[in-house]
Amino acid sequence: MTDAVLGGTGTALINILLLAILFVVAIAIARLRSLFAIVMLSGVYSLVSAAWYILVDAVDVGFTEAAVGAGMSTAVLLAAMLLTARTAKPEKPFSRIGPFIVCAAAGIMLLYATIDLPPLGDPASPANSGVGLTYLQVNWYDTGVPNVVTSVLASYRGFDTLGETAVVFTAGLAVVLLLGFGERSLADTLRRAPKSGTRPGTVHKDGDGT
Amino acid sequence: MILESLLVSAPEWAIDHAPVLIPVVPLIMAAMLALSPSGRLSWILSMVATAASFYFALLTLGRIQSAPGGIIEYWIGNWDVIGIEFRVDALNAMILLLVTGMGFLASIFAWSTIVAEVQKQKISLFLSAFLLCFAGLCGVTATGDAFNLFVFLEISSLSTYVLVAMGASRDRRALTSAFDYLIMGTLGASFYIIGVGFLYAATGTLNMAELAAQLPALSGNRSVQVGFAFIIVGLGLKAAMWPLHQWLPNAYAYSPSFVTMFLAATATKVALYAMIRWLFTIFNPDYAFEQAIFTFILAPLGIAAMVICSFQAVFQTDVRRMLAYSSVAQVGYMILGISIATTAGVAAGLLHLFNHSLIKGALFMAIAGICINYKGTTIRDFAGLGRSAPFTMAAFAIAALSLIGVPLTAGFISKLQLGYALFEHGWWWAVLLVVFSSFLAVLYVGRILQSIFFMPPANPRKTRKEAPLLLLVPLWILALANIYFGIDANFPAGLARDGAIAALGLEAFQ
Amino acid sequence: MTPEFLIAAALVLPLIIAAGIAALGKFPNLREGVTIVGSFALFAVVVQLTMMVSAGQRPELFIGEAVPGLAFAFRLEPLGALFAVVASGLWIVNSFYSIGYMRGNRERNQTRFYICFALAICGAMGVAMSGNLFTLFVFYEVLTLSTYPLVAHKGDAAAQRGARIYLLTLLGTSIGFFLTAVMWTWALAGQRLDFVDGGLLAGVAMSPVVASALLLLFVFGLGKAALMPFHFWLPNAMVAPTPVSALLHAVAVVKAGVFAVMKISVYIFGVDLMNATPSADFLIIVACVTIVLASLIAMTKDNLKARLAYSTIAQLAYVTLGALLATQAGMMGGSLQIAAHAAGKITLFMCAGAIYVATGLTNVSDMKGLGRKMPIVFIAFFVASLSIIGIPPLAGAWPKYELMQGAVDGGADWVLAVLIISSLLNIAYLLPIPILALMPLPGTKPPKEFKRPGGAPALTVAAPAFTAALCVLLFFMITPISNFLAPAFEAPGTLIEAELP
Amino acid sequence: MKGDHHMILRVIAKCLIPLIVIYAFYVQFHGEVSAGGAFQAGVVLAVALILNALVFGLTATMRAVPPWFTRSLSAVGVMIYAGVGVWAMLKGGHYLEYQALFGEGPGGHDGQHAGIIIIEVGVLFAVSGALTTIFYALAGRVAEIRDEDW
Repeated sequence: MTDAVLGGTGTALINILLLAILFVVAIAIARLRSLFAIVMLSGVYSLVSAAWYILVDAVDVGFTEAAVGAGMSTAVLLAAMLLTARTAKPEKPFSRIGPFIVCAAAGIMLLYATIDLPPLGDPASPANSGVGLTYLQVNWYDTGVPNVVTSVLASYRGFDTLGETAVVFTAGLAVVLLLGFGERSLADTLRRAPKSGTRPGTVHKDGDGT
Repeated sequence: MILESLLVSAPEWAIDHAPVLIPVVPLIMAAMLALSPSGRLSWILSMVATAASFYFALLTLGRIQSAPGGIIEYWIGNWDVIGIEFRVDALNAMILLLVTGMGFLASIFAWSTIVAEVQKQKISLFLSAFLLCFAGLCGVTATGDAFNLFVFLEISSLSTYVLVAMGASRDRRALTSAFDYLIMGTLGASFYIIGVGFLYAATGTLNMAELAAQLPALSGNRSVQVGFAFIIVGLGLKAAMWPLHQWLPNAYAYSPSFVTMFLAATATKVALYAMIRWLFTIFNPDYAFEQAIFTFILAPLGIAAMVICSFQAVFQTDVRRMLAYSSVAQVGYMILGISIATTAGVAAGLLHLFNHSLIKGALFMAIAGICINYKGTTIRDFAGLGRSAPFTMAAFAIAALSLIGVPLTAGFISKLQLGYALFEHGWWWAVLLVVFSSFLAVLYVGRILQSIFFMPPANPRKTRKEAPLLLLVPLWILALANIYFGIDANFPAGLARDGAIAALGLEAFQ
Repeated sequence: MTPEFLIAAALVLPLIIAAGIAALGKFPNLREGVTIVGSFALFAVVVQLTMMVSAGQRPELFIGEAVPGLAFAFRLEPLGALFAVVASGLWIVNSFYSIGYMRGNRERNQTRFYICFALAICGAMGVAMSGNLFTLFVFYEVLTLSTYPLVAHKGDAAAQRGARIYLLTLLGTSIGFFLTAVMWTWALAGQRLDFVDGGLLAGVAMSPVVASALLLLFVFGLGKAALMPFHFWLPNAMVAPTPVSALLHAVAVVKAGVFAVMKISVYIFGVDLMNATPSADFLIIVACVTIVLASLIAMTKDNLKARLAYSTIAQLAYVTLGALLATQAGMMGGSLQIAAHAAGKITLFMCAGAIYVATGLTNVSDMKGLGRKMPIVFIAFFVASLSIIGIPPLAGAWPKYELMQGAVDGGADWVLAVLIISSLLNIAYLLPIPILALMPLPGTKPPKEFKRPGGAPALTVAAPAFTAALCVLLFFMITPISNFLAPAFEAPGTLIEAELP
Repeated sequence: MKGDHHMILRVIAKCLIPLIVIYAFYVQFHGEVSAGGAFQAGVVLAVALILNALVFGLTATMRAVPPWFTRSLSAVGVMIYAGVGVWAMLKGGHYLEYQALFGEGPGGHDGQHAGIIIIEVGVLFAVSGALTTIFYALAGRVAEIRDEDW
């Protein structure tokens, strides 16, 4: 990493610190048995990585990571945790040898690949001089949108975004298909304790939505 | 020919936009189905969507064939060069036709098995998931952009996981197998995207054609090599390439019978297509490291799949599991064909891909027909069904013979072509292994057929219970296609040859 | 009628017959009528085609290509014509016989039986007329699959086991070896599979090792030829009803195997290449071992059909032997054996079937003295035995003579001894049966009464009598037959080129 | 339940939720200029709803925003997005060619702006709908979460 881009040893130290935190949290997640702690730690992981993304000038990614990873995922994971036990079963020793080997191999390959990667932020690197540069050059004329990220996401590569929207939709669909609509328990709750002012009838009607 | 008359009669917009409409129509329809009030309406709409995709795939193919060696480039959003491209040549036109055709047949027969296996209020959403999966597969096949491929791969994978898990109402093990599949599939997708990331870092583009143009200069680049490895492993997972196939037998055995049929006929084929695209079009097989991979990694893996999984299939008691192992073995044939990297070899692999789709589609469709009326899919449960459901089982038998590679069936032609290609390449020992694996196929298919036609029923059934007509029609279409393409294989073989030429980037010669 | 039409008719007629049988399954008399009329029609077509061949024509039919290079092509030449005449002619006889046998035995699923029979004949016709290896292979497998239900006809455990062995052996050898050999040939011959006069591979440069391996693949891949060690399906298939055994042994199946060996050695390898191929000598030894061993085993079998089955293995190894000797006389002998053995063996099997229908007996040792009650059957048996042994004036004499000639020409004098030993063994295992039946030793217990009132049905007696007469007739027709066959073994380019229209 | 010992939580939440929603819309519509966009906005919107559910109870939330609505919202979002593409196609452009929406030549930006805003609305719908649906489905499986369970 060139100092010219990241601006001095201070930033480098913060970089190292953040990555170290990430590493420790990841190890802790792998070692822990309590699901609640794991969920919380994964929230921490997301938050730290969001901070790190911002540090490497990927503000959009950082924002998304904070919203989805730290916010949404944690909430959903907590909700999912309620449906199951609170601790993971202890695993047999050596049952993780296979995954470990896969991880190690993938890690070694990643390290090997980084040898030939261009330095971060290198203006001459292919990623910055290829189609990325073109976007910066033609964006204003083409779209009139000041934020290039938005015009790339929504216009130049809008089809990808359509696909990702479909992915999110699929995820919702998948959960509904597997777990039901969540309306049955609502109906149950209403039936068990009909408070004043509730209108169970509407809920039942709504519940038959499909 | 039919294609030409279709082209003439089609409106201009349909011809122009055909490539992109293939995935978009089912995608929109999938969203609409989530709002549909009745399951039956959803079913009809899903048929309309798949039929439309099939129509557009035919148009695309017609456009490709009317200009030999032609490529359709469709820039989405009309952003030339900097946007996302749909790029269809002879190779993916063939796969598109296959996927949409099988999807259409699957959606026809869907109704009769879904009502039996899926809760009533979930039918619409189930079909919506099916259409998403279908759209995803079409998108993977049609796109010319490495990242866009990933997006569509995710759409199809996510919906596949839930479709597999929907078998839980019949057998709870569907849930664990779907979870296994999810883990493996996500791993595959992550590997793929890591690989694409490296390539982007090295080239600065995501467009496949542009990648192909830039990569030759970068063949010694380590991140390109690692990216290549990650992509192939990721796609290999999706394609159930041995030994990355562990998810497949359970997923096939426990998912709803409709899903098994659709997946067996399309999903692994599309992943294999993507692999061919990467191996040949984007990376050039002339690279030294790729040559070595072909000979020393792909070919042994293909052979291992062929032999080992055929062996495993022989010892299965559940018919669906047996056929699932057989699928892995058949993927081995295709990979073996691909690994010799000659036009004949790739064409043989593609032809086998096409035929195998017809074969497995018919087999699993017949099994679905059995699942409607009879419980259980072990070989013992199939005893005597030749008398109880003669039409279903006759079609099953035709497809089973095609799986073995009996003459006058489609499977024979593709195995013969594969053998030719191997002999031409000088790999006579591989032919012996292909033949040995075929013999194993005789054994395991023979076990099922004998049980069906020559064993007394396990518990005598008084009434004849044929599968419903809605199922029999597409089933027999597939069975007859197996015979027809075994006698006159010019159409699929022509597609496969053109596809191989397109994949290898040779000038089209006709 | 054009030759194309005739060939198409020969292939399609059995299918039409099968369809007719299926449609008329409810009316047995009509159904059998279709079989009989159809078999005569087929025979007429084949005879007409044969006349064309004997006039020097080579009727051809090109249907189309499955994929480029894999053509469904048919071309009739003398060898194929001979096989076609034998198969279609004996189908007539066998049809009459089947009617008597199946009805006399009150077999079930008769409609399926006749349909599969017709399909098997279709396969045999395709094998006989095939114009390239691909077509040959396709119809070879059609024959395998269509005869599987016939072998499994009874449906009990033994029949299923026999049928399974039958199917696995034939499919296994054909897919394992034959198909490999076909693909290899395609690669060697420059993407061609046609049967060419003088041999497709004749001009191809290849090492003796490759040629040897290819020949081994072909000969063992044609599992129907029942060369040891791939002979065991044949005795196991004797669980089938007798008309099926006749079909297997005499009409189509084993015949198709040895015919294919002959055809491949003549039209794919060619005489010169065969002589230059080292493994041919090894295969000659295998054939000789098969001849002697199978005869010896036949002597130990008390079950009549088992004995006849081993006899077939031995006798049809003659054809393979003739093909492998690769001399004109040897090949001629092998080809003649196809016809001669067909007439003889079908007689023997039909006699065995007649005995079974009448008395239910299957063992040789129970048949002593039975000839007094069934004289025609046993006289026919006697005549056919003599023919198989090779005693003039019966058909079996010529092939043995020609084979001996061929062995001497080919410099394999020791084969003479094998042939003589084989004949002696034939005498030992065949002749005692009719002789002891017709002239039982004093003190033999008189045979049991007929199981079926009235003895064997008339059709099951008339058919073997007819074929026994055929054995005699063939002896005297040897000149036209060998003249007819001769062009097949002539050197290429001389005779045939000249006579082509 | 013995008294409301989540008083502080409820009061703060009551203040926060509208702010979160407003922030979501800010992110949504300011995405053209600064970081963020419809994806993030959708998530934030869903989070607001989830916070509501956690603090005021799932039943109340479901009554306010019923599950059928969130589910349909997500489907409608996808349809809006894909529909813009079809609209462009009907106008004679390529799929998703915003330039063609109003038939502008190169350099004209109305189509781009309109197209981007509409598809962002689609994304917002799809993401917030899908995420809320997921939460409903998960949380709806069990009865109301009691304090002791945490």
